[in-house]
Amino acid sequence: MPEITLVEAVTQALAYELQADPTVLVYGQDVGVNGGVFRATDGLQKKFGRERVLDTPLAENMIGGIAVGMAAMGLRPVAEFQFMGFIYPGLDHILSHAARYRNRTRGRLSCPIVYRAPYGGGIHAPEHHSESTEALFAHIPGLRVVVPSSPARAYGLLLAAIRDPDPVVFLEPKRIYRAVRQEVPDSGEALPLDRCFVLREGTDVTLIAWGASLKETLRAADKLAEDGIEAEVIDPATLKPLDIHAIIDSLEKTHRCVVVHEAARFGGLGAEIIAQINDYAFDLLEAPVQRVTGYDTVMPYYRLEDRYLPGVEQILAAVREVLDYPNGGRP
Amino acid sequence: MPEITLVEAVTQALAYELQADPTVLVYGQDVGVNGGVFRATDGLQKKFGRERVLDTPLAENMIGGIAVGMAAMGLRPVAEFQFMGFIYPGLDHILSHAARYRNRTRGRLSCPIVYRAPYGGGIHAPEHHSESTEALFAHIPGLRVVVPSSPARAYGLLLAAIRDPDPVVFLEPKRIYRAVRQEVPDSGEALPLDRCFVLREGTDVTLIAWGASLKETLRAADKLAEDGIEAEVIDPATLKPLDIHAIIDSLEKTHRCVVVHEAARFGGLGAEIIAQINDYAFDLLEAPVQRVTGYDTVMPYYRLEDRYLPGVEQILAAVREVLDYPNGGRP
Amino acid sequence: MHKPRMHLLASFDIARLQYLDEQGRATQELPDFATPDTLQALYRQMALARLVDDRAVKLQRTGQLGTYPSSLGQEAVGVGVGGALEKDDIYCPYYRETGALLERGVEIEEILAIWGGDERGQDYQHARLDLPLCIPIATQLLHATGVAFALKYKREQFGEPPRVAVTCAGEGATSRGDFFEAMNLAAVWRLPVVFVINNNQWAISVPRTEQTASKTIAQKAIAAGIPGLQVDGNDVIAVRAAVTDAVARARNGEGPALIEATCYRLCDHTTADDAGRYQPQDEVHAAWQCEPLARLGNYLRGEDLWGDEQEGELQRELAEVLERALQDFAERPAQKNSAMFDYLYARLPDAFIEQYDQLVGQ
Amino acid sequence: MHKPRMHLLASFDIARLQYLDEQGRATQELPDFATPDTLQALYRQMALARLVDDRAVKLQRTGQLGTYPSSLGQEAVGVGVGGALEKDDIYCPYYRETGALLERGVEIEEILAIWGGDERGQDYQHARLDLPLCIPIATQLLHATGVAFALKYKREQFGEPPRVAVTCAGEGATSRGDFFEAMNLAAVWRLPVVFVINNNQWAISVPRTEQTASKTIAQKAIAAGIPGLQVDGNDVIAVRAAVTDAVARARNGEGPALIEATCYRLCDHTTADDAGRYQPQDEVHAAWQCEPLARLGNYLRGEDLWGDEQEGELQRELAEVLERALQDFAERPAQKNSAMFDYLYARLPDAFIEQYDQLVGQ
Ligand SMILES: Cc1ncc(C[n+]2csc(CCOP(=O)(O)OP(=O)(O)O)c2C)c(N)n1
Ligand SMILES: Cc1ncc(C[n+]2csc(CCOP(=O)(O)OP(=O)(O)O)c2C)c(N)n1
Ligand SMILES: [Mg+2]
Ligand SMILES: [Mg+2]
Repeated sequence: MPEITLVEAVTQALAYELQADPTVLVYGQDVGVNGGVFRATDGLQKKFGRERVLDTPLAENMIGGIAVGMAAMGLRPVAEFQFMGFIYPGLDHILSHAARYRNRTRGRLSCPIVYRAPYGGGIHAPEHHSESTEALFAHIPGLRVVVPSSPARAYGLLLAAIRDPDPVVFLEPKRIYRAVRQEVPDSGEALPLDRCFVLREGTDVTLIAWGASLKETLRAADKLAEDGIEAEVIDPATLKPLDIHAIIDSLEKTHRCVVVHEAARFGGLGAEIIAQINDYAFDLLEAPVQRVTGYDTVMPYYRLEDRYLPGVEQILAAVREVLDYPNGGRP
Repeated sequence: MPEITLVEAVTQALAYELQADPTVLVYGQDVGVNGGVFRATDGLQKKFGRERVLDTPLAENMIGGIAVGMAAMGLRPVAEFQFMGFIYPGLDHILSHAARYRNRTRGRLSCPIVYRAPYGGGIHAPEHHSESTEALFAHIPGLRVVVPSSPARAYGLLLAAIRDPDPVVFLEPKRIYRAVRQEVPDSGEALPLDRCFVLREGTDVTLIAWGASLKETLRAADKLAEDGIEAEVIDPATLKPLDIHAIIDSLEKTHRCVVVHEAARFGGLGAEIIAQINDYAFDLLEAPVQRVTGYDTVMPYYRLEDRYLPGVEQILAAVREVLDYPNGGRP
Repeated sequence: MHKPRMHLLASFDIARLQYLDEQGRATQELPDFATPDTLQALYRQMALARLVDDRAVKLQRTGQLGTYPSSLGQEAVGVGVGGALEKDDIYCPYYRETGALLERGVEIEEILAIWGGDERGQDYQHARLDLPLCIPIATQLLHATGVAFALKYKREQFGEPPRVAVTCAGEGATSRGDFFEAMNLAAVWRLPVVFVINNNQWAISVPRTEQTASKTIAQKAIAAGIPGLQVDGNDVIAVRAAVTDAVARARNGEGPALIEATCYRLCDHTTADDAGRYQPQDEVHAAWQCEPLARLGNYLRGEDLWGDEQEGELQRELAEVLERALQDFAERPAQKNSAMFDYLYARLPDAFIEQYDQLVGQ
Repeated sequence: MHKPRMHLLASFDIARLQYLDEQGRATQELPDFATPDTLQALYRQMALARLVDDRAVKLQRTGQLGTYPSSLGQEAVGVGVGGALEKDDIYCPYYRETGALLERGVEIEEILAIWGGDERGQDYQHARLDLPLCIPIATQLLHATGVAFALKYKREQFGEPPRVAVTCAGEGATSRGDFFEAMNLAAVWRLPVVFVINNNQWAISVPRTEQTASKTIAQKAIAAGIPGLQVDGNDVIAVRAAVTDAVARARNGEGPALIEATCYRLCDHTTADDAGRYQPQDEVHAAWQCEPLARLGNYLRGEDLWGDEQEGELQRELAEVLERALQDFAERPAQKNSAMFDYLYARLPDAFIEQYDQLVGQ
């Protein structure tokens, strides 16, 4: 079996579900003939026809809105926003309608939609092409927000997202679209949409990260291991609903935690994770949770983007903070 | 001096600044002839003319976008979204442009804009008229987010917002638009945009709330006082930038904290406040911070809205939790 | 600059359709559907809509309803449009839709429930696939376009019979991008959707002339390259005829169309509004001379198809219908607190069970 | 249904303007501004734009620039538009704007800096009030409308001289609501703004026919009730003439206009794209026969206003200009880390000082 990249796993999942379920369709800007600007839909139009894989005119509000009508009539649209930086005009329909249709009609109509978008920085792209605003979507009641971080998880989670009876915002970390290759059997097996993935077991500190930041986080864990520090690395993957209990389980062992994300810090999901740790594991913590995040600035043009993105060194520094925290400092 | 309501204080501030600064203008749906659906702009068009107080066609994306061009040319537009539930089509321009123009042009052009919107539930309005999504805006780098909770603060903060050289999202808690009357001298004196207001001093527990929720929070503090529990009540008012140090100062006294907000819990600003308490005051806390918030559901149609909004009883229960928390439970 | 020579690329005409003039006289031969029975039925439905509106406003005044948007004076648009669809077509309403909803079989008590703060009203017991009332202006136009896509898709992929989506919005909605994005996509994809604009001359306090500088709303169709037509929206026959025709074309694979129905909002915007602040009284007075119920009534009376006796009977019948509905509305048991979560997701994620329990325990 | 009688409400014509045909022959008397000097200057600017584009693509290939959007084949649009403004007018560009920016006095090294990942390029040292390049499609059209409002406001309130905002977007942008919202408001408020659409037939891989079903882009103006004109966008004289005329009318208080300039994208969408995957080669080949630089060159040569010698001299001069700019670009010192915060707010709020210190300490 050939090894595939994360973006190829996305294609594979789309192809599987287009094949398996005739109500599934894929649309967006340049997803058809061109196969998507990142090639995530490469070959799909040829295989499934122009009726099921459609190029749209250029209007994100439209892309967000038509899905509601399609889905209410029983289709399962998978809509692509070309970059997360262009999803905002679509937010109104996602928030005001897709996320609310089932609730509004007391279950009469529903919106099994997947809104896909490549997200995150680090590919030296122009302005607006490096957004990480998952927190905006995760705050919206009725939505699910999913971020895969490996080819296998991209495949399994995207299948689950398409099959889910409710709307899912599926954010693909484009910096690692082609970072690793993995064997991903085209089995059609979905992964659960409400469980964390423990990517590495450890007893000394819990590192939580998702998407492309896992690259640096896992690298930091490797470095820590060289010093005899065993980090547990958790990928929540489904940011909403968040499987906090897997995180608490880990804290039972480690008592120390660092959250890493590329998004701006203020109001980022790191905050929610810390708040839930506060809710459920206050007594477990031996040091304040550290956040290693993007700054509360606009993602800079690409010459400075590496200074913006959380790096291995910063993660290591944060781990040192939590490990060195003076014990029992509480009053 | 007559006593005025919060919404009248908004009008008074707008009138003051329209008078004082000829670059200030007010626009939005129904703000002119009709004086706004809540009368926040009552009489302004008559006084300042159709050139400075303008009714727009019905398009929130447009309302968000034109402000950028106006402000870049040196005007100070104050744009009204009729309800916060209709601000989302304007989010793209607020996030992608207003909040970034200064940064994008290295200071060459800037966006001194105020985006006003009535917000929050509790007035038995139709769907979409009761939104509290301040967290979406507070996550956006480059913005300020302000919520007044009294006539005097509405006046002083709105003046500050209009004079601020950067974009401000100014959310007016419509449930208390007419809840209290206060003498508010039309002095033109602004309040700082980065300081908490301590509304009540206390030593036993810190209650943090903003906007309309302060009504229940202050009432809860009164009840607690009857039982000899002295709550300190803090109104952050400028949710971003957040004056965390005033909160920490309070925790130095109280060691216990409850955050109250109407918005959905997951990813709400309660989380950020807890995260910053974790950052700066880990050792001060004697109990996990409690959140009393809206549920992670869509704000229900009005028959159930009182069940959705945080009430006095829930705040009292949360205070009891933090007060009764077993001391020194840390491992 | 001297005037340069230009090459003509394209020309467009915008026309208006009317069958009954302001006095209720036929201005041309009526369409085939305009049998006495149908016209009487249209009259009945408009009268019902007016009655429901009137009562709903009163219920609001006495605290039994929340904000309510009356459609007084605009009954011909709602009833004319609603009646132009086949049962299996899909209607995608905005919020000022009492006439159309009644035509579609939505129950009066469902309409009252919606405005009475109870989501269950949106769970139409008939018209199961029609979209719910839509509050954010113009957004339903894109939903309708998505619906039309689904209908076409299901026809092509699964051999389902041809169906059409019809949607309505106010003229204020035409200032929003959604309107153009919807028409544009529908045109490119040749979707079976009909866009109807209820041009009642006002968007809350903003008059038509401050909403747009275009001479007509119908001409906005030219931007998308689709047919645009204006109809006299106080003439239910014209509305019904134009929409029926556009629906037939859409069903036949000929693509979308835009219909502007001109009328006048003879009421406050909603019960939360006071139109006296901005509507010129002489304009309102003039508009009353054109209103749709009297117009059709005059025609029917002129043709001896209606008289005082029938009117009396009708009013008695409608009053009964309304009272029954009011009773049903009053007797609805309250929703449980848990309803907030019960329909949020198909299955409540574990992460929210704690909140659910807290809510239910309240 | 038998065909009903309709009443004609309005008629609209859409015309096209051209001065030079594909062979560079004048099809009518040229406008007054078309003196030999001006035409040679236009030729020079188009040649410069092409040269900069060409080099920028190469710089990207060698890792010295990020993604770059060439305007190969579209020089007449950029140069024709950019040159039609007065110095104090405000230009509101999209991203494919090398020609227009050069006309406006933006430095080559500023353009390179922008695409080279350095915000300082947007801090134009001339054209200080022109808007920055705009990446989110169509959004600049609303900014331009706001700019036009400000210009009108300042004229009326402060007696400033009449100025005009001009903005440009691709034909793909006309599918977005922003486009219509901007035109509609500009029309209602009679704002001095000119909307130019660079219709290069492609929006990345989506051809014009799948973008919209309207026969022309120009006719979309009818939706807003403003004048719409198509010009031959490979004819820099026509572009310059049409925009100049519209600008003059706007300055004169006659309101906004829409101009569609038809041309062809003779290059990949950006350096990140491979147009070979979707552009038909015969179409590209045919488009090369219409390209704007050769067209004006042919005209000038036909009129004995240009020859090989001048061409050689021009190329030498432009090469020098370019080399100087490249040197300036290469020699720019890097921005400090702190730049991320330095321009975020006018004064950095205390709440972010800790992050700032952390960043600077990195
Ligand atoms: C997106 C949005 N913005 C604002 C509102 C508030 N609002 C409700 S109705 C209305 C006017 C609508 O006018 P029009 O489209 O002409 O419809 P009409 O009410 O006249 O039938 C406004 C501004 C809203 N519901 N949605
Ligand atoms: C809002 C938005 N959506 C998507 C993109 C990605 N994108 C960049 S250019 C482009 C095509 C634009 O086509 P057109 O408007 O015709 O301009 P052209 O590039 O042809 O000059 C797209 C889809 C974007 N920049 N902004
Ligand atoms: Mg209206
Ligand atoms: Mg194009």
